[in-house]
Amino acid sequence: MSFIELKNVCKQYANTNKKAVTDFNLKIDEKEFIAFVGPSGCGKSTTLRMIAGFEDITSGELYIDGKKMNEVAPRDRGISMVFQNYALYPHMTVEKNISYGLKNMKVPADEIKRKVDWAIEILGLSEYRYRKPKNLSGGQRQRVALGRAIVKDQKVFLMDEPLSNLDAKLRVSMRNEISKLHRNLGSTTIYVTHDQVEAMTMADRIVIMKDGIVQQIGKPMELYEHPVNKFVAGFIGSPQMNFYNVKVDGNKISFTDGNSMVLNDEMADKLRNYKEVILGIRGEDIKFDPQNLDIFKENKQRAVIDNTEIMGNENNLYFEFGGSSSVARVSKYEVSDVGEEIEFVFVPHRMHFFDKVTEDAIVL
Amino acid sequence: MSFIELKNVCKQYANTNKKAVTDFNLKIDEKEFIAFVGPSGCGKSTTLRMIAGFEDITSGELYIDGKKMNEVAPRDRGISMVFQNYALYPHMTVEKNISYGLKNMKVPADEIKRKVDWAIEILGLSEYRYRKPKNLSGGQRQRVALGRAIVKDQKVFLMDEPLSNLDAKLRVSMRNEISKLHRNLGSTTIYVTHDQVEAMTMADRIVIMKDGIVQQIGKPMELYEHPVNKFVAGFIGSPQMNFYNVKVDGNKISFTDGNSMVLNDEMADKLRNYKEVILGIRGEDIKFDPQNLDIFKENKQRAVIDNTEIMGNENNLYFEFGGSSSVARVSKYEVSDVGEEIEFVFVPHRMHFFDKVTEDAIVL
Amino acid sequence: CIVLTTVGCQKSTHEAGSISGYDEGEKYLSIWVHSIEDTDEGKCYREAVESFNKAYDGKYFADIEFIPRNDSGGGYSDKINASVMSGDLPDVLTVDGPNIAAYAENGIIQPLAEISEKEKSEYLESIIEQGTYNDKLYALGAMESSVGLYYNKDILKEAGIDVPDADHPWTFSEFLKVLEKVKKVTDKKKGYALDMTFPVGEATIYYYAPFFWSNGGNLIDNTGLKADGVFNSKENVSTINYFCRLLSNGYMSKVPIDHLFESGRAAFKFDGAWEVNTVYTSYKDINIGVVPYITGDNWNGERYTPTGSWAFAASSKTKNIEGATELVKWMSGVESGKRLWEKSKSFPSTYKAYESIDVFKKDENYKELYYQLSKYGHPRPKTPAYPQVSTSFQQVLENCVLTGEDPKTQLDKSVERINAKLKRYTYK
Amino acid sequence: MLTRKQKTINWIIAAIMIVMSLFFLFPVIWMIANSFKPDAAITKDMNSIAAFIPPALNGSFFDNYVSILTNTSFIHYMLNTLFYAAILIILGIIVNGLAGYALAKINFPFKERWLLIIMLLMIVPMETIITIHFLFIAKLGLLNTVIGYVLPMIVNPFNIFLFRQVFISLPDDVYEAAQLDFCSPVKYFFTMVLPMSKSVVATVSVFTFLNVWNDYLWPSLVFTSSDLLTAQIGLNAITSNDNTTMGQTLAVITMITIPVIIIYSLFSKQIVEGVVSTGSKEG
Amino acid sequence: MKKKSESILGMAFFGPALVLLTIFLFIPMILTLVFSFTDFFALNPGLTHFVGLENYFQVFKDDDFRQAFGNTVKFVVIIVPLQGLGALGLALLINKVTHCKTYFKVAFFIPVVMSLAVVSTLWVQIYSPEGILNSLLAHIGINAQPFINSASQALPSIAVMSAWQGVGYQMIIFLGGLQAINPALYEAAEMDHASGWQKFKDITLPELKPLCIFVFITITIGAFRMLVQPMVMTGGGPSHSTYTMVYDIYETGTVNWEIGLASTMAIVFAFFVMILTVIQTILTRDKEGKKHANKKTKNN
Ligand SMILES: Nc1ncnc2c1ncn2[C@@H]1O[C@H](COP(=O)(O)OP(=O)(O)OP(=O)(O)O)[C@@H](O)[C@H]1O
Ligand SMILES: Nc1ncnc2c1ncn2[C@@H]1O[C@H](COP(=O)(O)OP(=O)(O)OP(=O)(O)O)[C@@H](O)[C@H]1O
Ligand SMILES: [Mg+2]
Ligand SMILES: [Mg+2]
Repeated sequence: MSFIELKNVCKQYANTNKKAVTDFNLKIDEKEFIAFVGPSGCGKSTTLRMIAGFEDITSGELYIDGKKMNEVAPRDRGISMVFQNYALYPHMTVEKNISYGLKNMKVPADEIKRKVDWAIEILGLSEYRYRKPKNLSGGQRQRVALGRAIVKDQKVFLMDEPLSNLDAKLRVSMRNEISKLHRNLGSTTIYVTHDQVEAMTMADRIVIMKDGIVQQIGKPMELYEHPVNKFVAGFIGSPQMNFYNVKVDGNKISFTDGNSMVLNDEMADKLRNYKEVILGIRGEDIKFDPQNLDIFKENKQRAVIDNTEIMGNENNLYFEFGGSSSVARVSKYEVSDVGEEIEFVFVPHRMHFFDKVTEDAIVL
Repeated sequence: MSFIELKNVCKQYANTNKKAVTDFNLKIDEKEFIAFVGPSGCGKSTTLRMIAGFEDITSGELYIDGKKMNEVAPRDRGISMVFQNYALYPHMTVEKNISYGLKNMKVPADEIKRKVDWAIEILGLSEYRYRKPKNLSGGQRQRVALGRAIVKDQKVFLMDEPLSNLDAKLRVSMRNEISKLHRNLGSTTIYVTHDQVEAMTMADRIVIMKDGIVQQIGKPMELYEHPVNKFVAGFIGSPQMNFYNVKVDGNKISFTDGNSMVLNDEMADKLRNYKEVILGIRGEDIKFDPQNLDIFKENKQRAVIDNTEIMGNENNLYFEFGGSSSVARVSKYEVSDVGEEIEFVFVPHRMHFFDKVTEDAIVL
Repeated sequence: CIVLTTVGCQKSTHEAGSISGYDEGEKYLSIWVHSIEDTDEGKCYREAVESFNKAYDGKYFADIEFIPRNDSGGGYSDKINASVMSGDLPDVLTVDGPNIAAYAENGIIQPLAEISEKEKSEYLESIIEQGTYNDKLYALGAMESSVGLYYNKDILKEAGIDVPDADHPWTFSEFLKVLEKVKKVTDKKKGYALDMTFPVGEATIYYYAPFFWSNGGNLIDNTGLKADGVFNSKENVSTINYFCRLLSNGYMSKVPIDHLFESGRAAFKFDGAWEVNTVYTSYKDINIGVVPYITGDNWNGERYTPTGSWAFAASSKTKNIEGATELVKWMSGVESGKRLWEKSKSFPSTYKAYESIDVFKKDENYKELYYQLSKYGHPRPKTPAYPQVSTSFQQVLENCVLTGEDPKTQLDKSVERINAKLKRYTYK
Repeated sequence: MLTRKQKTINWIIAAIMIVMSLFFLFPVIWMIANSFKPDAAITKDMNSIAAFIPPALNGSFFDNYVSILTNTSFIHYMLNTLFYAAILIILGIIVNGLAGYALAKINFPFKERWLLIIMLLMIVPMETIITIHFLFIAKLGLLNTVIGYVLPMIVNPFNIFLFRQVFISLPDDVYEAAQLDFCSPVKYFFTMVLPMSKSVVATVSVFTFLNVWNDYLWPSLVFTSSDLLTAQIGLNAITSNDNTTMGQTLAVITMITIPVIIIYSLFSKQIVEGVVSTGSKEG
Repeated sequence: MKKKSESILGMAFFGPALVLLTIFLFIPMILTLVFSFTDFFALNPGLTHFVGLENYFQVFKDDDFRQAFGNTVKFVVIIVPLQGLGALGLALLINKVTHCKTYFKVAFFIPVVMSLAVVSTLWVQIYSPEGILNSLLAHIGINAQPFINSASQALPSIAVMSAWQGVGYQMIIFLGGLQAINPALYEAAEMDHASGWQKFKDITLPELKPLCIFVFITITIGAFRMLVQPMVMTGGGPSHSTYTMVYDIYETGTVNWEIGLASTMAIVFAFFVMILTVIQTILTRDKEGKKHANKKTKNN
């Protein structure tokens, strides 16, 4: 049996005429690390807060460890939470912040000490034990917030964008720390973020949402390789997948700027019933190397580079093609200059097709 | 002659006993795009603000277009600036924000209209023309700030972390927009950021600073491939370069955990005079593929993976090696699981060595 | 017109022609009054000045300024104080009766020019008395005031009490007996025999000083500069004890109750002359009468009843004392008094005025009040330390009667305070 | 989460609050209700709930108001007061605002010390120095003029401090941006600083208005011409007249209070913001 | 170059206020100080002498002034907790209320905007022996109280009325403080099993602490300056029980014309209030300083 279960959970805020979350269904196993991801305002925080008990569930059911939780007070749900801005108690020292919950739970003093020592130890906060939050750096505060959550031995761990206030470097390293901590503690974790990189790198499974509706639930690579619709395809991966409106004509597809490509038979077959589709291809599946150009030579295309981004280990090339701005991701050895004309191919079995109207993926 | 020149520029704030910027020397050509990059507090903003005229120059000289500018008021330096928090006029509409400077310059009304229309057009703000800043999203505000700067036809364009308040997706697309804008307008641009990715992807040349002192000035790939010291090497590139303290012993180097590698003769020769050095290697230069393992088989190493990050197009593998936590960057096809033991090699000509004391690069 | 004044058309220069009615050849006289033009009183002054200008056309021109005064006496007097310092006093100003001594002593006002005995005799004696300091006449009032002892005719009838005539007031002891009888009636009405309070401010000394005077005491000696042995005399102690008995016998309420008399729950009340008018207009079902103010047991006919009001005086700054005196006389004269009565029901200050007003002949209550005023009116103490005497008086009564402090100690303490203020004058 | 228990608690709180608010409003209600009654009725109703209920609408309903409005120029005084308030609001915002801005954002000699002095000045009770103001104004020959009335009231340490507290949190970069947009400091103050600080401007304006509206002492010293008098002076003169009835007194008080309540209600949101922004930064 | 032009600009902006401050505050204050060493008498300024510290001795000897000081302190002692806690309580309640927030904010603030004189006049009626309050008390079986007519009750009665009048202002400040508290703190405390009381004690109070100091000091200064209420309601009585320092200054100067003595009192008074302000600055300074330091490093 699953450990946390949401059944048709809906949320409508008072004074609004739109549901913030619609028919949310999810089963989470014990010890799983689940990420909720989606653009701002899609209902991630709302869902998390319903699980925590800070928002009423308008309709639907929530079970944790087999018990229905809809009417249970937050404190009694057996969860702990890491807040977006940490919500540390500003006038308490690091130690007090961490021990506050245990004290309120009437845990014996020596037990508290043991636990706090342990948390401070594994989070590397010994030096800051008696400091107050305002004298800590962002990363340190983040760790105190984690400490406060882990000492309480709760079965469920909720985090609402815990890294969004950190700078890029620190975010990368905290990501790694949280992942390890999760593996060590083994608590079931739900992690909210709007940053797909965080979701991809940390989660066992990702729930991707849009406008309060779940779009797809799956393992990171599943979402990356097999997005169920254009939204997911565009949301996951950086730089964004390139999209083109194309007309299907037998086994040929033609772009709005007149270029065309030949499809293999299998594809042509699947697209038989469509007149127009959206073609999606990731930057790294646009190839410039002689080898690939040679393999897929019948579909060779040309374009002029209008911007390049040098990332060190790889480069992004921007160019206009098929009626829209496109980006290709190439290794650092394949340097091109702005203005240069290049030849490239799309790797056929890496192409994604989406219904023009519903934007759902057309499974090949 | 160079367009902007800073000669031994220093800045010491009143009531401080340390220089915020020390001996800054830089020549910038017309139309160049220069990025100042470095960790927080290293003096980037200070330098930019001295160029803009918002801070006095303690010593040294500043020339713009051949004229000494030390004593010239900001408005008369022929610059325009994009601020970190945009600094939009909150009570004015988008249009008013953009036209305000022109009005104060007494530009004829029809000219103003033409320019504002143009800016609004190319920045895609037509829809928001009559909105006030508080009703705009971050990216839209960013574009208004750009609009305000570009209409004024100034020769120099200064930007202080203009993208730091945007979310990841938006940052990527604004990066591209600013690059293109720069290419179209051709104004000399100085761009301050603490994000090395921004600097790398946008700039013609990068000035990398630390503690008020310029570390290296160069083209992005120059910095990436040939960092002059450990600081630059570690700062540029993501994930960070892996560093190891190693002992040099003839043509062998040994790691603190006992592992060792054999150097080729040329390297061994350069390192002859050192007993201990710091070895640096980027994640993508740690190879797992059979081909490479075969080529460099004499230096094959082993480690256990303790965390993985799935990025979609590639993966990061974390493991303990050589006495420190290491990360390798592998293609998405090379998946490994946590706990698995792997074999890998360091690509020899991609290794960097730094003096243990000065941390300067040892040029091979 | 506000805008005009904003732009600074200030009135500090007084050129002939700059003010309408001020013609070449006329002497300019400025006059300040303590009331704003909006009030009935203010309107009377305005009219009086206009008639003066008409009467003295070609000779004098009086220019009136209205200076607001607030309940607690601020405003007008602040303005006088400040003007003394800045040297901007007008030619003629109004002064509250008890302040005449202080103003005269400190040279703020000067004696009026010679006034004939005949002219003097037109005024009530209390007015001349009030305006005289150190044997010189400084001020003449346009109005006079009085406090009556009112009674509720119905209640007294019920209690079976007859009232005495104007020259035979009840003595303290007689009044106690009266009250005892009356109390039986008023108790039934959940009221008190006597509606009497010791309000903060000027009213207390104004209402109750007569008790002291008629009981053989005084508040300050005739020079106005000596309080010791006068203010704390044993007569005064006994008077205070009389007040204490009024309270301890339950004839009066310890705390002030609004409209006790007007709502028919008290038999007697001490109040200003305006009370008659108030009852006539707002409480028509109360049957009000006036008895003579009560006296000490050994009283033998001296003046003792409350009087005093605002008067006109010539400031020491005036260079034209003749003109100023003319203006003072005009402002306080018969016509002025009649006007004030008509508009604001203030008692006039001249015999002629009373004669020409019907109610003082017909209405028994007003008649009674006028008789009391003209025959027995006694101005308040004339001393430059008057403010201190007044506050001390109020405090002594309050402390002794309501809080039960020892009268002698309280009086002695007050003497010290008064002396401290008098030091300035006795010193030289 | 709203459990049933919490819902009942909310109801109880609401009930308490309504009772409390009546406690804060009853004098006003009493005042308004009785301003329509003759004195005898006021005395009669005093001890019953009728004291809070206006009389039935009949011919004499507005008698108190009619007699005030016909016998006095009270309306004129109210208009005068409004006019003075308007002048003082404008001048006060300029003078105190500029000073507050200088103390918040511009470096000039002894700035910190000035600030401290301003804070100390906030505690000086005006009553104690008003006579000296009068002397000055008299010496300047400005008695009985609007200028004379306005001059000592313009500068207000409390308002300077209020402005400074709000301006200090204005972003510096907007000023820098404006500089690059060729905007002079003075222009910046009027076209940027004030519009960006609407709530404090509103707060200061309303407080200035209240000051002017409720002030008695100063106008009573400066003004003698009836044309210039203020509403409080009118109120005082009318109510201290022995012949004025209680009902008329209440009618005048009502007339003088209603504008204040209206103005406050209109700007209450900004005032709350303004007061909060100064208060919370002090600590 | 920047420094100098900035100084000029600063003085230009500060100048108008400075000129007016000098004329209408500094000079009067200095004059007050000078007068305090003289026997300046309003009715006869010509006869003014320098009397050294005599006025000061007299003031400290003066029973009235001592009583006024004692009364003022009593006012402060009653009002500060009453008004401060009242404001906090009201703010907490308003914060809890779900509907009609604006109504309550306006209702509680209305006494603040009314003129003190008007409010005092109204309350004289309320407190009168047969007034509204006593008839209310009668309904719940309490005997009529004398309130402002008794030496023992007058001062507390006026204090209550003053607290009633002013509480709205501090309430607004507290309300602002409450709304500035990060709601996530309460959620975090909920997760930490804190009870309602613990949340109040461990989050609300500490978060409001800097505000509390500010609020309590403003109330104290206001209470020290109390004049209009006793003047209108009791005239300082009964038996001087509501006579305040400022009242004494007023009477001495305006009614008794003793400007010299009144100036001395004013100086003594200002001194007391100043001490309070200094205490306030000390109590709040270190926080202010730190906050600023934080800001600076952040902004740059
Ligand atoms: N208290 C509220 N009352 C009414 N609507 C709300 C409330 N809180 C959130 N919403 C609305 O509900 C929707 C979902 O909000 P939610 O905060 O869950 O988004 P989110 O996915 O967490 O976004 P973000 O990444 O910006 O935090 C939004 O449209 C938001 O405007
Ligand atoms: N006004 C100031 N007074 C004193 N010191 C200052 C001031 N502004 C900046 N500094 C100091 O000067 C140094 C450089 O600051 P600067 O703002 O230039 O850094 P930065 O590189 O822009 O950093 P960031 O990325 O955080 O913006 C820092 O140590 C900072 O503390
Ligand atoms: Mg959220
Ligand atoms: Mg910076």
